[in-house]
Amino acid sequence: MLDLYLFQLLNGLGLGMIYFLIAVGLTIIFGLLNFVNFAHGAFFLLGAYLCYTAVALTGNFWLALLIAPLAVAALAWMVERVLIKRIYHLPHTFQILVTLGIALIIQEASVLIWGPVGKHIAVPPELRGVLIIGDFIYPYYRLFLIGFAALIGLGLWLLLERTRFGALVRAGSESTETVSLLGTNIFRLFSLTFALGVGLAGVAGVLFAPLRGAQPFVGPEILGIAFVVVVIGGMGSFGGALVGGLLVGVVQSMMSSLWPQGASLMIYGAMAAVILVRPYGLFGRA
Amino acid sequence: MSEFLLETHNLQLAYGPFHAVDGVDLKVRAGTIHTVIGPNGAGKTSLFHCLTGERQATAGKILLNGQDIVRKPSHGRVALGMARSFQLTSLFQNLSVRENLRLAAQGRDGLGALNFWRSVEHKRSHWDTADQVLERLKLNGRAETLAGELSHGQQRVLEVGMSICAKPTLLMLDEPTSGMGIDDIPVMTDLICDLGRDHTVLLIEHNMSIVMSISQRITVMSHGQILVEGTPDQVRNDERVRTAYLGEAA
Amino acid sequence: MQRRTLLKAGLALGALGSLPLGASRVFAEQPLTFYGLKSMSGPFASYGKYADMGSRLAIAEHPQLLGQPLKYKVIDTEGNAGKAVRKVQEAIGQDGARFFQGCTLSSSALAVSKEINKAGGVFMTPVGADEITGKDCNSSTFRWSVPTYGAIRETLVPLIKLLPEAKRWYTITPQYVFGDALLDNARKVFSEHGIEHIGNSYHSLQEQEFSGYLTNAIAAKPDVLVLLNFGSQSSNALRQAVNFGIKDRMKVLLVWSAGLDQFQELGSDVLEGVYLGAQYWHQVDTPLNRELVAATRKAYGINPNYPLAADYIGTRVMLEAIIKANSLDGAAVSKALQGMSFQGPTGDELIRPGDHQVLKDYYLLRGKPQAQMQDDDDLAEVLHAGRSFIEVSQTGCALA
Amino acid sequence: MTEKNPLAVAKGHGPALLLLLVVTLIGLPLILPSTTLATEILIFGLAALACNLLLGYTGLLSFGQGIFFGAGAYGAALLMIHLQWGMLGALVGAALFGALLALLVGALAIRRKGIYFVMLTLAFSQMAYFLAYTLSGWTGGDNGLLDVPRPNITVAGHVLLDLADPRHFYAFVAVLFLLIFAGALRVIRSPFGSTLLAIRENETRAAAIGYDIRHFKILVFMLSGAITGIAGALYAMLLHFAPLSNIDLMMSENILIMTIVGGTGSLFGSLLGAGAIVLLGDVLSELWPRWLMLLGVILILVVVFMRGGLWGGLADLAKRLRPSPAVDGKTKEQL
Repeated sequence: MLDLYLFQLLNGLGLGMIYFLIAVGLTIIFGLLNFVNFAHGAFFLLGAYLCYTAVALTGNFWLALLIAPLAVAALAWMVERVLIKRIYHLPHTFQILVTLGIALIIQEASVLIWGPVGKHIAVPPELRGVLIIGDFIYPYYRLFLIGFAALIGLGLWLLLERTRFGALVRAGSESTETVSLLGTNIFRLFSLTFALGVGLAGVAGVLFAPLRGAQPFVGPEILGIAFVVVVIGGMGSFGGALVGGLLVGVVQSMMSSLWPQGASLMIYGAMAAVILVRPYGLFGRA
Repeated sequence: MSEFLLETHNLQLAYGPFHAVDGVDLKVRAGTIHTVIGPNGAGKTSLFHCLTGERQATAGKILLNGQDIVRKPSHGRVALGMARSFQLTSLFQNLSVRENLRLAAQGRDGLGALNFWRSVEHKRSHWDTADQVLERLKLNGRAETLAGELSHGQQRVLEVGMSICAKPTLLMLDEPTSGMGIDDIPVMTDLICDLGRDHTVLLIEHNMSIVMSISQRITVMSHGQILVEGTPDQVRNDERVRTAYLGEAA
Repeated sequence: MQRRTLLKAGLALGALGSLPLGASRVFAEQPLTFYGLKSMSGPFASYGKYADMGSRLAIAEHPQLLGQPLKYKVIDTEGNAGKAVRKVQEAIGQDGARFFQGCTLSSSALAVSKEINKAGGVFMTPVGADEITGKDCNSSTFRWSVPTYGAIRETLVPLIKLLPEAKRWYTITPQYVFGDALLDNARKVFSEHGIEHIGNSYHSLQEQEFSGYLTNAIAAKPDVLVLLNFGSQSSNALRQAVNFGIKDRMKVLLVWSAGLDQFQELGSDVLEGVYLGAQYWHQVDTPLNRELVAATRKAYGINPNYPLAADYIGTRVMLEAIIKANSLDGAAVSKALQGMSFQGPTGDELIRPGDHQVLKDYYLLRGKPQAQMQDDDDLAEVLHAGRSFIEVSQTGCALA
Repeated sequence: MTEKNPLAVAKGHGPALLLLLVVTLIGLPLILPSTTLATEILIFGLAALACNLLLGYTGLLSFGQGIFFGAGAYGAALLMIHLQWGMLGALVGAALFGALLALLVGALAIRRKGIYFVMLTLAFSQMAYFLAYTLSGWTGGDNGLLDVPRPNITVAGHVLLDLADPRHFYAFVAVLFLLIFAGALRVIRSPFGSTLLAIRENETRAAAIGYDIRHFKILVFMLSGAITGIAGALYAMLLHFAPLSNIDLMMSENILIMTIVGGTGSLFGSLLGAGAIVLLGDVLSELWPRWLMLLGVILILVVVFMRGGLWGGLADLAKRLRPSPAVDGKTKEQL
């Protein structure tokens, strides 16, 4: 029986890395642009569908992993130039409404393009099969996801903390004037950041597709997970998204052995408790 | 009853090891205009926050009319006769000037304002207070203008004016001239002198000439502590004050 | 002042109630309209689209009914039970609607059936809730799909016979009314056949991540894993189970599959070797099914799937009953439907008078490997077909 | 918030607004194809109006309105089914139940501000949904609560109004709407209501002039919860049915959308918003199953071009059509 909880713990950590991947784009956009993106889940599902199309056309999942997120990011960049940049200055309420509108449009457009029935995306042949350690079984594909999520996390950290781009973006989130004085086009910087955050949703969508398929109505669920993770970790906190993701993953996995019906109650309860007790999340700044 | 309207005893505000306010014993005599000055970072604003309840003091007492109010939240201090203005203008921008003042007058009702069944028209006294203050602020002509549409100087005047609507005994003004143009400043000093006639005023101010011309008592702060307290002349001639300010200038 | 305005306004509105608003149209002469309740928009759009195709096929067979032109009208239930009920009320109240077929969600069907019954209409539905022909049955409502009892019997029992070595079975169940009904029935079968039910994992209504439950199941080392969920939950559970290599360690049975559209989504990768329960399969060789497959291919260029077949036969049977009753009166048509036997997609089918349940076959299929597939839709083979229904007296249904 | 003043101490507009409302209430069933549709619009109009008290007048974006709507529906239904309560008793019960839950949710949620407040209401909304589907013995779980009665209005055993007739039920809901609307109008012009606006405009200042913000927020939450509860109860009576979807996040989202499309800070706007969204769904879903896409476009357009919502837009239009300087442009936006 203890074994089972150990398995659930391991499985939960794996799940947590996936949740981190889902949430990290949201937290970047919130942290750096102070923008609440309720369309995050919709961009995720777009990533999954584009992956399906790319796989169908090229027959290669790895190519899809490259193309689909770029396409999502490109779309996000355009949406930012046309629409989002007009609403950065508005209260969060209005940002929520506009992005809710975007989410509806993406969802319905996906049904129009790919039909109401979901699509299946196969696990790439290189990663089929399972790792067996004693009684513990874990699919190679999920192992790959964990590693990939860690890599993405590391890459993002380096990008934001160690490069000029990252320094500018962080400075811009404190004071737009400073960055403008440095001669940098702050709006281009914001566009890129937005595209980056949304592109990450696309990456998550692609990587999640072999586990979930591409389904048009998955957006709200993914958005919910992303927000729970981000709020628990601390909105805008990079490390928080990681810890939040792991926490949610472990809780969810453990609950499936302990009290499965209550998994979602626990997760949302945890989110409420964190906000009440530590309003800026476990790792957030005031 | 003591001769002091406001007293603090060993008041402290600590952020971890850093003491922004470090054992301050401030005494404000009723009926005076009392100013707190000090170089940047001296702890004036932190002291002010403790007095208004915006920050919870970490130690010490605040006595208003002999009653310790250190644990009272800021809204609770209004009913005891304390009112304040903000350094950065903080008005109800989308409401009319008159409504701003009426709301400030109504604030003294405390939970009475939870009445959701009576019309606001019902409470004539708040309207009367608002109109009186309008006159005193010389803003009668702009009564129905939205507060956000006033000129900057007028907004500063309204900012101060809102604090007298609750008919406080102690008026606390946080840099009332901050950001005001040179032409508007006399209006403000006149207003403060006028208010000093029927209120005790505690002022935090940067502008030395104003401080010297209108204050009866001045407290100089440095490094979270009181450096000197006295009349304007005493302060002006105090060696320690000079070094404190020179240190800042250097 | 305000009070008086209010008083007057109140009186004016009160008087409104006595006006004969919109009532005139109810009695107007009009062609016979048949209503299809389809989830065209919203999260169940995938179902409504095919269901609507099915009804249209049946309607096309009868340009005229009892000498009147036959009209077909879709009511979009938006996958939302509240909207469905309100729109049905509107159709009944404004247009005197009587004949309804369809619904995707059990909740919609249950609530709609009450409204239609009150209005003396007729309603045929293929939803999963046993209450439709159980404790919430009524004289107006008929159900085509096999209840949970039959779905469990006709999959578990043949599979137990097929796999005599498999003694340890594990279930994954969604925790709501429908899932519990399946689980209760499964438990009975297990104990009757000396099967050890070594464990069950409940999951919540919205769950889509099954790795935790699969971990539970793997740890229990069963011979057969039985999935009692349906729709996208069953797709994801199955997909993730295959991902966990479960097919190599145990047999997998999905009791309540959606049929062809779900199989098309998952593909033979996932389905190969998986046992699947189904209400309908397009390859079944019956006279009516041959016709239906031909007609569907002709009209839409696809093979019929479950929503299409279910709503086709539901609509068709209702139209036949109208002809048989030679009346547009709801009660008369209901009467004609009771005990009616007809050629259905699963062979000879019969409407049981006691609870208005259609008696028809349920199938046990097995996913085919890619190499053996004759065409894209040849995703599974039929292992067993049969019908099991509880006695009317046990359904909890009391028809007035 | 960037809206213009929704309440410039309105004087004398009450009767005019109520007259407009009465005309609308009488006209609605005459214009629309069905009375049940009109009833649905009024019910969601109530819910949007209640949401507006929070969003438009206090600046609180609550994703928890579905909790109160669902609670009202279940509460009233259970009172009628198990305790055989009559119409008025059930409505009062629903209002109390809604207010009680709003007290719970509000008291916790208002401890935080901005996005954290929003997230708290969202979390509570999810938890309430979970409870509703777990307590299936009471709520019917995902099958919904069936056989909800719609009791007639009786006085001493005599049926005063037979509500089984959809037209009578509409009239009843319309009268109720009128009463609640007038009540809400009164509330926003009370000391309490004027303080809500102050809180919306500037919380810090409101606290500094003596208001204990928490009490005001909790009270407005309770009022909103009570009205939303009544709306939920009426919806259950309209449908004879309380589906689980009453209490889900989509319901909260829909109520919010109606409020904002109609115009925040305008009570009549809430009715417009509810009307627009319900009608849009009803008409467009017949024509084009992907109509939600259009709803998305409308949401974006409202925020970018017409932040005052439909009411604000109509007011602007009226101003432009009547350029006479005698008309004070602002009065149109006051309510």
